[in-house]
Amino acid sequence: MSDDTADRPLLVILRHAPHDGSWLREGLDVALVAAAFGRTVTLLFMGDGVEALRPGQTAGPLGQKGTHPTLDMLAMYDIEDLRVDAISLAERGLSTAELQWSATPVTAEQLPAVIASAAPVFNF
Amino acid sequence: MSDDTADRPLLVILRHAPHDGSWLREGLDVALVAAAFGRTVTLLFMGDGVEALRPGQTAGPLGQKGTHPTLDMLAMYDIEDLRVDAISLAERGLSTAELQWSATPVTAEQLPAVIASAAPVFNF
Amino acid sequence: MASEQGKLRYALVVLGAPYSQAATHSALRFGEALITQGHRLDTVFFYHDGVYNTSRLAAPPQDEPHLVDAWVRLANEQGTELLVCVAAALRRGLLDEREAQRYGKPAFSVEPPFVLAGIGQLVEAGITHDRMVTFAP
Amino acid sequence: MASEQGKLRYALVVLGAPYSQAATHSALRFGEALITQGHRLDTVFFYHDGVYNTSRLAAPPQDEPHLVDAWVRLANEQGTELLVCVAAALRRGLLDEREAQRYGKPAFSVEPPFVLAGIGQLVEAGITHDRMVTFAP
Amino acid sequence: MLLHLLNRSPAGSRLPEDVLRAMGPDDRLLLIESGVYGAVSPQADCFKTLKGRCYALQDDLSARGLAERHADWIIPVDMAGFVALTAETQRTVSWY
Amino acid sequence: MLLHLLNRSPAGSRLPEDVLRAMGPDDRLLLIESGVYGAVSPQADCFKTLKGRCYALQDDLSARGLAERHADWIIPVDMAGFVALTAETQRTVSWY
Repeated sequence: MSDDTADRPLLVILRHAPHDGSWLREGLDVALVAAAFGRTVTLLFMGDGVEALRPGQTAGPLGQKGTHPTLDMLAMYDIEDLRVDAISLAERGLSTAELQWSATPVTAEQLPAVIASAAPVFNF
Repeated sequence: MSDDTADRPLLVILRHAPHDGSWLREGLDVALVAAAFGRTVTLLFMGDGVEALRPGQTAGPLGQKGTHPTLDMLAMYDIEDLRVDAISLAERGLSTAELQWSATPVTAEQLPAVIASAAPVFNF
Repeated sequence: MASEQGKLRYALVVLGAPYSQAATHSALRFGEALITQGHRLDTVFFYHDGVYNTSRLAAPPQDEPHLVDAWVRLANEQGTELLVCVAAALRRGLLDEREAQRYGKPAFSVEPPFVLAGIGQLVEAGITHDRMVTFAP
Repeated sequence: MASEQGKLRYALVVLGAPYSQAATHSALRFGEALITQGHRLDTVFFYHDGVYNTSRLAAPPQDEPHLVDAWVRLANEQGTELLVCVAAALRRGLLDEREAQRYGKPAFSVEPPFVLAGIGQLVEAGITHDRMVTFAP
Repeated sequence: MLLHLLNRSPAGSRLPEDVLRAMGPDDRLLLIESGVYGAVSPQADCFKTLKGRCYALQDDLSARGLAERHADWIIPVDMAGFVALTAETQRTVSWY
Repeated sequence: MLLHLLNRSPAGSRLPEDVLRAMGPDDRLLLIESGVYGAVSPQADCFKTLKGRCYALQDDLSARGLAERHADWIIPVDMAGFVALTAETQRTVSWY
């Protein structure tokens, strides 16, 4: 095991938009499984991934499940540390106030530390 | 058949870089087959696709074929109308003079007509 | 030659893998809609990662759409030809019974109504149909 | 706990399909190089479109690298475990003999040394190996 | 007159610039899949020159929570409208 | 200290901006696959702040005709160098 992995939160970075194929769901699945194994999990929404937190999404056409039901399950899995890249939000005209789940904004100055302090890091 | 397809050149737009998976080769294959069927073919290199024309490329690691041998075959298939988006070239610090095959630069003003005058249009 | 008011013959080109990308969903919805609008879906050509749409072995969870079956249904209802680029398919492990024999493979993954085809048939689809619409990853 | 000077145990994660993307080529080269450098390649985990690397039916042209075989060679030489995410695989038509029976499929596409595995094994690989390197499309 | 399809968000990709350059003065643009993020301010600004001929697929807007969020000069179309756009134009070019 | 891998060209993608923001002051960046186009001027300019810790994979440069074209402050590494970078840093994060 890496020197200090056990003491750190496991980080899943989500950078793909909902309904954009299976990336977002496959990333969330890693987070849920890690949490079920008892790991402390941090989710970082970045790039198009911040769109996952936008309210009012629905299931996709042809009966594709959206990712909102999965996000609703996070608390049940004790995944409570949601972070969102502030610049990605601003670029998309979004503010933390309007997000459907509460997520802590991360400034550009804080971002490297969020990533460096976690292990392992999965980037989807 | 579309009203006037028979009188127009078939256009293949190539927007993917060499060695970036199979896009460039699969696009070129469409051009070669169309030419073998006797169609007049125009190739338009755009976006990262302009990198296909950069000199000095080699086969990829693990014995992947590069696309230069295929580009060398174009003349044999009577594919002689090579166009390259001037802005895509400039963004990558390339000039037409240094390209390994001669291609006609297309200005932003000319670009829509190149696309509108062709049929069918394949965009890879 | 079809008039723009009339019934148009469509070819769809699918370049994206199912489940991984949105291309398949969009193509299926568009295919259904054009039929509803009175046009004809004559041909679907699967190229690049689109060939992954054609595996008879796909086993999606029951609460998700079965995209391969959706193509089969469309073909059965409309007589749409479902063409799979053979060059793109073989290297990706998509082959029919005949190609499996030719390459000494112990099984095959593509069966009718999906038919292996050459790139020439993609070019032809672009030339002979009234409209060609591409759905990509 | 391994020192940084010592022999490290690596896990690779492959998220890209073979042929369509460069991820597989990079992962194979990196796998070979880390072994040459004296480290160990313990685990490769195939997820997302990476599961397409594992089809025993792939039939690439003879003048191109056979990427599935390259993984098999690596596993045989190094004892590397080749884990295929079962959830990602089933919907994409990648299943072993047991899953084929379970889902009533007439054939299977994944065989040893590729082994179907759960996402838990990806998480575990990230925790228990000294290094995890991801190759993506 | 051509119809152009775009399935990438302007926030993540430089592709929209290439598409705009490729479009003729009467050509139409339809945003689909993740492309519909380009229908929402501030990202929509890059398409402003296309006012009156810039469309977005209704289903894809709704699934992404954008049904009432898109710029007012973007024209939402349903699947039937998508088909009509391909029928009314001579050819469709897909950008991805 | 982390190693970041990037496989996208700055000319086509906005991803490099996100990667730069994610990197700590000692972190290293290795350009691989189409990412190596970012090693060549003018695209390399966006990585200039990483001078001394910005690498590009030699094999991928060569295959693309860039072996002698990259900016002089970009450090080419072979596959053994790639492995060494992953060994010398604590973790590797892949951006794509």
